[in-house]
Order: sequence, then structure tokens, then C-alpha cells
Amino acid sequence: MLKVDVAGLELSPPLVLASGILGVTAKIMARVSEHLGAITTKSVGARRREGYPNPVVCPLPYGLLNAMGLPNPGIDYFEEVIREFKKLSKKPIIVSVIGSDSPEYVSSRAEEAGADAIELNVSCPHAGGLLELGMDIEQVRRIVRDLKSILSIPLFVKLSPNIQDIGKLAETCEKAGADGITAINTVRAVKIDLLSKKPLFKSIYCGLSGAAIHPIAVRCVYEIYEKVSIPIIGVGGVVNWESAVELILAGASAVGIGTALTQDIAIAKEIASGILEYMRSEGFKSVSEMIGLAHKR
Amino acid sequence: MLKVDVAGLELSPPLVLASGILGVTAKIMARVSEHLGAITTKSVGARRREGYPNPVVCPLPYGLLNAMGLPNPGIDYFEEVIREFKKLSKKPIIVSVIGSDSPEYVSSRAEEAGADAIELNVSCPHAGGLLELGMDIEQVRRIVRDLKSILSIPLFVKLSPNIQDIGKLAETCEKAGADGITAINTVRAVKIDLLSKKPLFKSIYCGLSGAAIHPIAVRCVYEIYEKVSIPIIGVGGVVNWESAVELILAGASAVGIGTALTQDIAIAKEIASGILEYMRSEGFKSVSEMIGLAHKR
Amino acid sequence: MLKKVGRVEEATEVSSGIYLLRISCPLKEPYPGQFVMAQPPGLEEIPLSIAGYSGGELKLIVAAVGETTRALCRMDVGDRLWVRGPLGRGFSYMSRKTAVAVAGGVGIAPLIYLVDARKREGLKTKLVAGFKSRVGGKLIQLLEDLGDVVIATEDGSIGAKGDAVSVASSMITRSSMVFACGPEPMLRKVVDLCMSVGAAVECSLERYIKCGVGICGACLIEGEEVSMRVCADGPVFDGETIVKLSDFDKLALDRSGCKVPLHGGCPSR
Amino acid sequence: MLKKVGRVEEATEVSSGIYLLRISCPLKEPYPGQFVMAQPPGLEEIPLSIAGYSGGELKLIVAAVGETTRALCRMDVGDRLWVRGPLGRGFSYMSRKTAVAVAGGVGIAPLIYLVDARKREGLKTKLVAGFKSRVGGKLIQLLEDLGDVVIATEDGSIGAKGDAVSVASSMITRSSMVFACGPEPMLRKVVDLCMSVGAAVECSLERYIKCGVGICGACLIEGEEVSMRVCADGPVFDGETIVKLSDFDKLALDRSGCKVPLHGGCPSR
Ligand SMILES: Cc1cc2nc3c(=O)[nH]c(=O)nc-3n(C[C@H](O)[C@H](O)[C@H](O)COP(=O)(O)OP(=O)(O)OC[C@H]3O[C@@H](n4cnc5c(N)ncnc54)[C@H](O)[C@@H]3O)c2cc1C
Ligand SMILES: Cc1cc2nc3c(=O)[nH]c(=O)nc-3n(C[C@H](O)[C@H](O)[C@H](O)COP(=O)(O)OP(=O)(O)OC[C@H]3O[C@@H](n4cnc5c(N)ncnc54)[C@H](O)[C@@H]3O)c2cc1C
Ligand SMILES: Cc1cc2nc3c(=O)[nH]c(=O)nc-3n(C[C@H](O)[C@H](O)[C@H](O)COP(=O)(O)O)c2cc1C
Ligand SMILES: Cc1cc2nc3c(=O)[nH]c(=O)nc-3n(C[C@H](O)[C@H](O)[C@H](O)COP(=O)(O)O)c2cc1C
Ligand code: FES
Ligand code: FES
Repeated sequence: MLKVDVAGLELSPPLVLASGILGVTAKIMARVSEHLGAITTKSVGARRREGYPNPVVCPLPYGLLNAMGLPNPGIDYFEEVIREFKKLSKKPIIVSVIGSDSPEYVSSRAEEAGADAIELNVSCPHAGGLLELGMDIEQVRRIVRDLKSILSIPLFVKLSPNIQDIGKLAETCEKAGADGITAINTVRAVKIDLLSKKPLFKSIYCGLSGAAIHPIAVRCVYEIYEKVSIPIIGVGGVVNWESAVELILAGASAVGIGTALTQDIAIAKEIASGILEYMRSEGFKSVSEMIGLAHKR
Repeated sequence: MLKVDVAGLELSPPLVLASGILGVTAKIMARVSEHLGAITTKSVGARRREGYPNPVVCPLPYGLLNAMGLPNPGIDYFEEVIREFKKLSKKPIIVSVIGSDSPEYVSSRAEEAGADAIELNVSCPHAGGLLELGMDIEQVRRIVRDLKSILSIPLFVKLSPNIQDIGKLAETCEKAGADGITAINTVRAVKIDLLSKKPLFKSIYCGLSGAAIHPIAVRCVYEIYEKVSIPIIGVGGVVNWESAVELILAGASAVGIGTALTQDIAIAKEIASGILEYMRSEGFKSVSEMIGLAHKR
Repeated sequence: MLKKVGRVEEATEVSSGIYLLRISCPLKEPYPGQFVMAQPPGLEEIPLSIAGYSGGELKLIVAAVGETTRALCRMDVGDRLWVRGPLGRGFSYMSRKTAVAVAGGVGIAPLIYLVDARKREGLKTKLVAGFKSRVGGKLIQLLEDLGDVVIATEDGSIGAKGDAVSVASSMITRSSMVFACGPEPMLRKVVDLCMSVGAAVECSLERYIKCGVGICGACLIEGEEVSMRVCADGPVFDGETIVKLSDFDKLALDRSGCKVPLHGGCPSR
Repeated sequence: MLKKVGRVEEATEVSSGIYLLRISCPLKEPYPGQFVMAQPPGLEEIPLSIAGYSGGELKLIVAAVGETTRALCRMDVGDRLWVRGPLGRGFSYMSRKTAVAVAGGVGIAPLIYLVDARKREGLKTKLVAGFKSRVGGKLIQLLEDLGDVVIATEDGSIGAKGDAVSVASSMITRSSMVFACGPEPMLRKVVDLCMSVGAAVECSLERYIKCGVGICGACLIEGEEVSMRVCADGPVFDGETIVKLSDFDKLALDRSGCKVPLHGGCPSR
């Protein structure tokens, strides 16, 4: 009952590990994948990056601020991680690719290594120039088109809420050939340190995730669903089954989980069983009946 | 010690009632003004509006969703409210004016009635076409310029976080003659009702306020401060003195309080004394020493 | 107070157009006089006084007067709705050993909970429930189960003939604490009488409720030097406050925020 | 666990380059073996084991090895810093009546709290604290105040001569529960010895910590079929788990997420 097809990926349950969350080694991804339908890796580029110095997170009562800075070992190293994951787990692996660091090269290497899909990250609000990139509709269109011309696996584009019209950008991605949209990345934020009286993070800007951004994620998914017919992976503030179901009703075919893993690494299990119970009590026979239902007049 | 000059308004403490919060009658504004430096009225237009039907709010653990729909009696009625307030209180009254409903007419009537400043609302995320207006840099420039040409009291422009480059928009406002910026309005959101499986609000879209948006408000104020030299009234998620001080260090000359009044209508008192204590312990002699300090290298 | 899902356990017509709803919905223990915002899925959210609460079960007394209340009253067992509360400030119901409660029409709702809560604390309350005309046997039964009850109808069709206040007046003059809920002209009479005999009085008032949490300003009731939010400073106000509220029994805000005359009794009935 | 402001109450050099910090900072009562992320204003946030906690006062034992630890050690009374914690999972410190604790260098930090917490519960612990060479009198005093302590130095300059494990070995073989913290080559010896004599063992491990809340993946330590987050599944792991961790004493992730050889002992010292 919890099975969905998302751009050709079969996900059961319709829950995905969000990018940047533990997607570092094959073994941890295999461990986390147990209760999920698919996993997304951390965002990878052509070059190795160490990310920003500590502090890289600041927990809030209602979410998390982070400025990791896209640490990653580079695709030359990471393709081995992909291969190893494919040996350890049958779950689809979506490889997140940094949009500003040779995405074509990285994506094709990832595909060769066995990636089941690529997620193009054009939306990190504090690193890699991705905020600016993700807001430049022309550039996004070009990258998506170029990537599609070389890839045979599905391509998702991960969008930022820090944009005027996310529906329009999603539409552009669809027209350029994207197979799906992932929304949302973190919301651009700043934290001031009351002791140093300076921004807490060395990068000044950081990203807000967790419960606080859930109503924003639902809005973005709702807006995107109005504009495109490709599937949406809804991400942002999913902390329980209710928040997951809201995203599905708003238009998400599957739901990503990130920050909530700080509460419990196996939280997806609970979320999946909550969705199942909701479906039973409301008389839904499949997840696909629920997708985008909030748009029906 | 808590006195600041904001575009010619003398505020003590540097705390302002945010627009749409109780700013309906002269008497309630007078009551609330006791612990504040100034009050902002609800947003007023030329025509009477009833707003959306209930539900108009949905409390969250970390904030509030609202879709009031800009209810207001229209300026012909409201100018009496302004006059009455001026009799009841010595605190400055900032009259919020709906940007899409004859702002020139409304503002000049408000000025005549005794308004100490006008706040141009071009940023409601769910009503009055203000979301679209607030994102149209050319229109905002024109309205600001036209208003400035007829007003002799200071003009603040209230901006939305639902925009790509809030710094640039603020800069445009400054160039067009605005005397100050108010940031931010609520963040555009959607809530899906799991029982009806439809958007909870009749307007579909709603606005997120309260603690959840504080790091976004700090970021917006930080970005605006980098771009303009007119004063900023920082609003969004101020729930205690710490959140108020963060906004000031990020660049706000004064701080608006909205949703936090659901906890305690006199919360400003506590916030003011917290700010004072922080100033004493950190050796600040005036609020102005703190404004924008986080930008100093 | 977050919105919570309630489940209808019973919806019975206790008198013509007046329903008793039992809803299972765990809330923070409410005080008598507090209210909830109730919303049947897809319809409006409206304020309703808490007529009872125990063991996670909420009781409401609803008059079917419009779309939302009618929908509520038509709900079947097992149907679900949104409930937000308890909201507002209730009666200081423990303050006196004996008291009189005066209800007009469906204003009975919060007083049922009050009388019951006082009974559980060993405090006595004489309840005078006034109606226009004959009411259903189930409602009468429900009231009589509470203890010391006098029913009054304006047309004398059952119980004492006359409005609730005149029927209650002798009890009020002998009492030191009076609680009341009903149309404002009636409440005015209660307050005036209490002030004249020196009895403490608390009334539950009504205004149009939007946010219910004290920030939108829709529900203000004011006097020369006071401005009160019915949803957050009330809905229960004491006599000293009420006499200062020149809006009382006269003016209310309309949905746009204009202050307009209160038509008829309760602004919302 | 939110960031909280801590206030330095004392910063004393207890041995050359090793400081005892007392910080007032109300935390959720920590377990021995848990750690905090500490950040002097404007500098990095680093992991430090909790060396003691009572009545809102946190004790840390810090080796000044780099910019942040040096800054911490130089702090004056009244200076403030950010503290986030307690984080991670600690020792199962109550599980046995008697136990041996083996420390290498500043690995002593969590064991001080462990021994003290056990003492408060009436449980005995023999502490063997090994150092390269002579340590300061204040540190020795601090350890001796805990009770049953043996000091070992590799050069024999004070206490027993030899590394902590060889000095502790006879105690370990007679014990059923061993706690340890120190460089991984030392911990390996402890684990091997414990496994061979059938004693239960728990070690506090270190890896580069970024988020500290189990979501960034910076601190993974792995084996053929296990992947553990030092910050959230640890930092304390039991012997059964450690023997499955082929990374143990061999590999660690660098800051980019490459798995690289562990140079020297502890990845972070
Ligand atoms: C604090 C408080 C407690 C109340 N307790 C009860 C109770 O226990 N039992 C009961 O039957 N009724 C109670 N009411 C009145 C009840 O809220 C209205 O009867 C109900 O809202 C009508 O909704 P409707 O859609 O059925 O009718 P509509 O046709 O929408 O309106 C009918 C009348 O109800 C009023 N009304 C509608 N919406 C609201 C609102 N949001 N706030 C206030 N009035 C409104 C209208 O002004 C109109 O006068 C209470 C009102 C308040 C303010
Ligand atoms: C769980 C845990 C508990 C610890 N407990 C203590 C303790 O009680 N007392 C103590 O003195 N030290 C402890 N450490 C080690 C301590 O964190 C490092 O010594 C400190 O981070 C060095 O920072 P620096 O800026 O002074 O030095 P740098 O010059 O930045 O680094 C010196 C060494 O410390 C390591 N290091 C730097 N940052 C980190 C980090 N974020 N996470 C892990 N290692 C890092 C580096 O890899 C390097 O090997 C602990 C480490 C961990 C993981
Ligand atoms: C610590 C952390 C690291 C992240 N790293 C990435 C990343 O590398 N690439 C990416 O596309 N998104 C990244 N994100 C964003 C998440 O994938 C997700 O979009 C966002 O956190 C919202 O979901 P959540 O509220 O469930 O966490 C990161 C988020 C966090 C909290
Ligand atoms: C119920 C409600 C009504 C509001 N109405 C208005 C309004 O009429 N005009 C306006 O400019 N902002 C309005 N706002 C936005 C607030 O002024 C403020 O910008 C926002 O709520 C963020 O501040 P807060 O987190 O302190 O509430 C409203 C907010 C709320 C919660
Ligand atoms: S209903 Fe909003 S203040 Fe009372
Ligand atoms: S430091 Fe981030 S998972 Fe451990």
C-alpha cells in the first residue's frame, strides 16, 4: 500500500533520506535506508571540499540552522561509495550533484557507478554560489538541458524556497527535461551570536530546516504541483506522519526526511506506519490516490 | 538608555507594535502602547474589507499561521480612530496603508488625521494582491515616489521575505525616497487540513509568523542593512529580549512585536527590561551603539 | 493551543434546535467559562462555550442557528472535527460557597459546566435558566440533573413565567455571588441588580471571534478608559469591569473593525 | 539541546598544558561519557567530554593543543562561552559493583566523572591513569581525591612505570567491567585484553565532530556490517561493537568525508 512510482523509481515507503543527511558512506546509507524507500547522498562535486569550520549547526527549539558548506570528497572518491552502496542495499540511491561544480562530469560518473537517479542541487542557501545559481532561471534551464542530454537515469532538480516564484522555476525545469522536482532546500537565514555580536557562522548565512519550515515546504509543493506534471519529492520539516501526509496531499509523490533524524535515526519507521494508518482510516488504497488531493475542487 | 531616533520618530523603548496586531481601535492601541515605543495600526485601505471567513489563524507549536485577509473599516472611518489615539497616547502612531488600495489617498488622509508616519504594506502574502505588488520592483518604486511627493511625515515600506533579493528592493525604496524599511511581513505558507484534505484557509495561502521565522527575519534585516542607510524596523519572531537584540545587532533600529502578544499582551515590558540588562552587562550606553554591530569587521 | 482532532461520541437534540454534543478530545483541563473554537472539516471555525469536560470528553450545547452550527448538530457518531482550546479566561468559580447562576437561552452552556464544577468542589449553586418558550424534556432533564434548578419561560409555557432575571431577582438580592450568561440586555439587568444589592457578579460575554488568541482585535469591547479582548481578557468579565464598558449592550465591532450598534441581544445569536 | 551561555568560574592549569575548567551552565543532568560542544565566542565549536557536573556547574579537563583549546584554557573568571549538550550516549556506569577505569592522557576527562558518579552511587572503581611523563601536582591531587587511583608514566618519572594498559593489566584480568578512554592504540590493547579474559568493556572514542547531533555523518566509525555515529550512537561503545569496527585504530573520515588512515593515536589529539 505504501509503494509509489516516482519518475520510474519504485519507492516503498514513499520516504526518502534528504540530501546532506548522513549520506557520506555506503554503510551509513545502508543502515538508514532500512526504513526508507530511497536515499539521497550528500551533494557531491568534481572537487573535494572540506566545508566550513565549526560551528556548522545551531539547534533551535523548532528546527536547525546549518552551514555545513557542502563538504564532500569529490566524485572520484565518491563513485566508490555509490558502488559499495549498490552492493549493500537494493534501495534506489539518488546522487545529489552540486550544480556549480561540473555537474555533467559528476552526474555521468555517478550514473556509471550505479546511481538510480541524479538530484541537481541548485539551492544551497549558503555555499557554492548555489543560491545565486538557483535563482537564475536561464542557467538552471541550461544545466538541466545539458544534463538530460547525457543521462539515461531520471533527473530531479532540488529547488530553493528563497525565490520569488518557485512554480515558475519548476515549470522551467520540467520544460528543460527534468523528470522530477525536489523541494525544498533550507530557508536562507542568519544567526547573530549575542556573545561575539557577530554572525554565528563563518559563512554568515545559514539554512533553516526542521519543523519551522514545514508550512513553507507545503506551500512550495502546492505551488509547484499547480505548475508541473512531473513528480515532486516534498522535503522540509517532516517530523511525524501528519507533516508527511500534508506534503503528499499538497502534491508530493514522496517525502524527504532530514532534520527529524536528530530525534531518532529510525524515525521513518514511525512515519511510515502513521501514513499507513491514516490511509486505512480514510479509505485510501494507494499513496497515489492521495497525491495532490488538496488541489481537487 | 532605551531611546532611539528612527527616521525622526523618537521611540522609547525601541519596540513597536507590528501591523495587524490589535491595531483596530484607539483604545486597544493606547492600552498596548504602554510598554512600547510606538504602535503600527492594522493595514488600512480606501475601501472597507471584511477579510476572509474563519478560520483565520492556525496556531503551531513554533508560531502562527494567519490569513486574516486585511480586514479594515476603510480610511474614512479609520481617520477617527487615528485622531482618538492621538488624544489618548503620546506614543507615535504609524499608520499601515495597503499598497494596492489607493495608498496616496489613504496616506494623506492618515497624515491629516495625525499619523506620525506611514508604513506602506506591499507584502501581505495572501491578500489584496500585495504579494505580487511587493515583488514588482518598478511598481514599488513608483508608489514610494508618489507617496513621498505628497507626504511630509516619514514613510516606511514593509517588505516581504518571499522575494529573491530583499536588499535590492530595500535599496530601490531608499532611492525612491523611503525614510525607513520595515522587515519582514509573514512568510507565505500553506496548511493542508488532514480531515477535509483541502487547504485549511479559504484563501489557500497564509502567512507564517512567530518564532519559526526569526532566523529569516534576522537574515532579511542583515541583507537590507548591507544595502541601505535608512533605518530598519526589524519584525519577525521576536518572542524575548534575545530575539530582539539579534535583530538590532543585525541592523534594526527598532523591533516590531506581533505574534508574541498571544503569550502575553504586555510582553514588551519584559523584552525592554531584558534589552536594558544586556546593554548594561555588555557596556552599551545607547541602543544606537548596537545597531548593525554584527556587520563590523 | 493547537488545533486537535475531536471525535463526535453523541449529538442529541435536547430541545428544538438545541443539541448536546459529546466529543472525545483530550484538552488541557478547562475552567468553566472558557471556550473552544470548533470547526467541522471544510466549514467555519466558531466559538462555543465549554459545557462540560471530563476524562478527555468535551460537552457542548449548540443552538443550530446557521451553517456551521447546523453542520455541527447534524454530525454523526464517529465524525471528526477540529477543536482549539481551552481559550479565554473563565469564571472565578470557587470563590464563594453559595451562588446564583442566571442563564438566558443557550447562554446556559458555560453555566452547566460551572454548576457542575462547583458541585464537584462541594459548592452550591442555584441555577435559573430562562427561555423564550417551552423547551424539550431532554434539556430540562439535563438541567435538573445538575441539582437546584429553576426554569423560567417568558410565555410561562413551562416553569415560572417571566424572564430569567425577574424570576431570579429575589435569589440575586439574597446572594453574594452571581454568574450569568445570555443576551446582553438580560446581562445588563443582572449586573444592575447585583451592583445595587452589592453582590459580586461575573458574566460571560460574546463578540465576533476570529483569532481567539488575543491578537487580531476582532472581539474588542470597550469603555471610556478600557479596551478588553473578549477572547483573551474574557469572555468572562466581572461587574466592575462591565460597568466601565460603554460598548456593553450597545456596540460591537463588525468584521471590518467598524464599531456598530449591537442588534438585538447577543451580537452573535 | 540548544546552545546555552556558560560562565567560567575557574580555569586552572593542573598540569603542563592541561586545564581544569569550572563553568556554570545549567544543563539537563548528563551521564558520564556524554560530551558537550563548547565554543568560545568567535572561535570554533569543539567536543569536550564532561569531566563533572553538579548543581549547574560543569567541569571540563582540557588539553591546550590548538587555537580553540588554548583560548578556552586562557579564559578568565566571568568570561562566557557557548555550551551545547549533553550530547551522545555515555557509559552504562551503574552496571557493576566494582570496575576498573583506564585512562590515557587527557582521556582521563570522562573517567573522572564516571568514577565520581559511581562513587556517589556507592560503586567502587579502580582508576589507572597513564601519562607520557610527569604530570602536575594539581592533576595528581585531583585524581587522588577520587579515591583508588594508580598513576602510571611511560618514562616512570612518577607512579608506576609503563603504559596504562600494562600497569592495569592485572586489575583488568581480575575485573568484570572495564571503562576506558585514550588513544586508540591503547584502547585496542584494553579491548583485546578484556575480550581475552571475558571482561565487559566500554570505551569512549573520538572522531572529528561537526554537528554533534547525528545527522551530518562527519564522525562515522565503521566495520564490515556496522556504521556508527560517534556523536550520537557513541562516543561510548562496548567491546562487542568495537571489535566489529574495522575502522577502529585504523581509519577515520577527514573533513570532506574521505576515509583516511588515523595518524598516531587519537584522531583529534
Ligand atoms: C465566547 C462565545 C461562546 C459561545 N458559546 C456558544 C455556545 O456554547 N453555544 C452556542 O450555540 N453558541 C455559542 N456562541 C455563539 C456561536 O459562536 C454562534 O452561534 C455561531 O458562531 C454561529 O455560527 P453559524 O455558522 O452557525 O451561524 P452564522 O449564520 O454564521 O451566524 C449566526 C450568528 O452567529 C454569529 N457568529 C458567527 N460566527 C461567529 C464567530 N466567529 N464569533 C461569534 N459569533 C459568530 C453571527 O454574528 C450571527 O449573529 C458563542 C459565542 C461566543 C463569542
Ligand atoms: C567526544 C570527544 C570528546 C573529547 N573530549 C576532550 C576532553 O575532554 N578534553 C580535551 O582536551 N579534548 C577532548 N577532545 C578532543 C578535542 O575536541 C580537541 O582537542 C579539540 O577539538 C582541538 O581543538 P583546537 O582548536 O584546540 O585544535 P586544532 O588545532 O583545531 O586541532 C587539534 C586536534 O584536535 C582535533 N579536532 C579539532 N576540532 C575537532 C572536532 N570538532 N572534533 C574532534 N576533533 C577535533 C583535530 O583533528 C586535531 O587532531 C574530545 C574529542 C571528542 C571527539
Ligand atoms: C545538516 C544539513 C545538511 C544538508 N546538506 C544538504 C546538501 O548537501 N544538499 C542538499 O541538497 N540539501 C542539503 N540539506 C537540505 C536538506 O536536504 C533538506 O532539503 C532540508 O534540510 C529540509 O528538510 P528537513 O526540514 O527535513 O531537514 C541539508 C540539511 C541539513 C540540515
Ligand atoms: C494575525 C496577524 C495579522 C497581521 N496583519 C498584518 C497587516 O494587516 N499588515 C501588515 O503589514 N502585516 C500584518 N501582519 C504581519 C505582522 O505585522 C508581522 O510582520 C509578522 O507577523 C511577523 O512578526 P511576528 O513574528 O512578531 O508576528 C499580521 C500578522 C499576524 C500574525
Ligand atoms: S478574536 Fe482576535 S483578538 Fe479576540
Ligand atoms: S558529528 Fe555529525 S553525525 Fe556525528
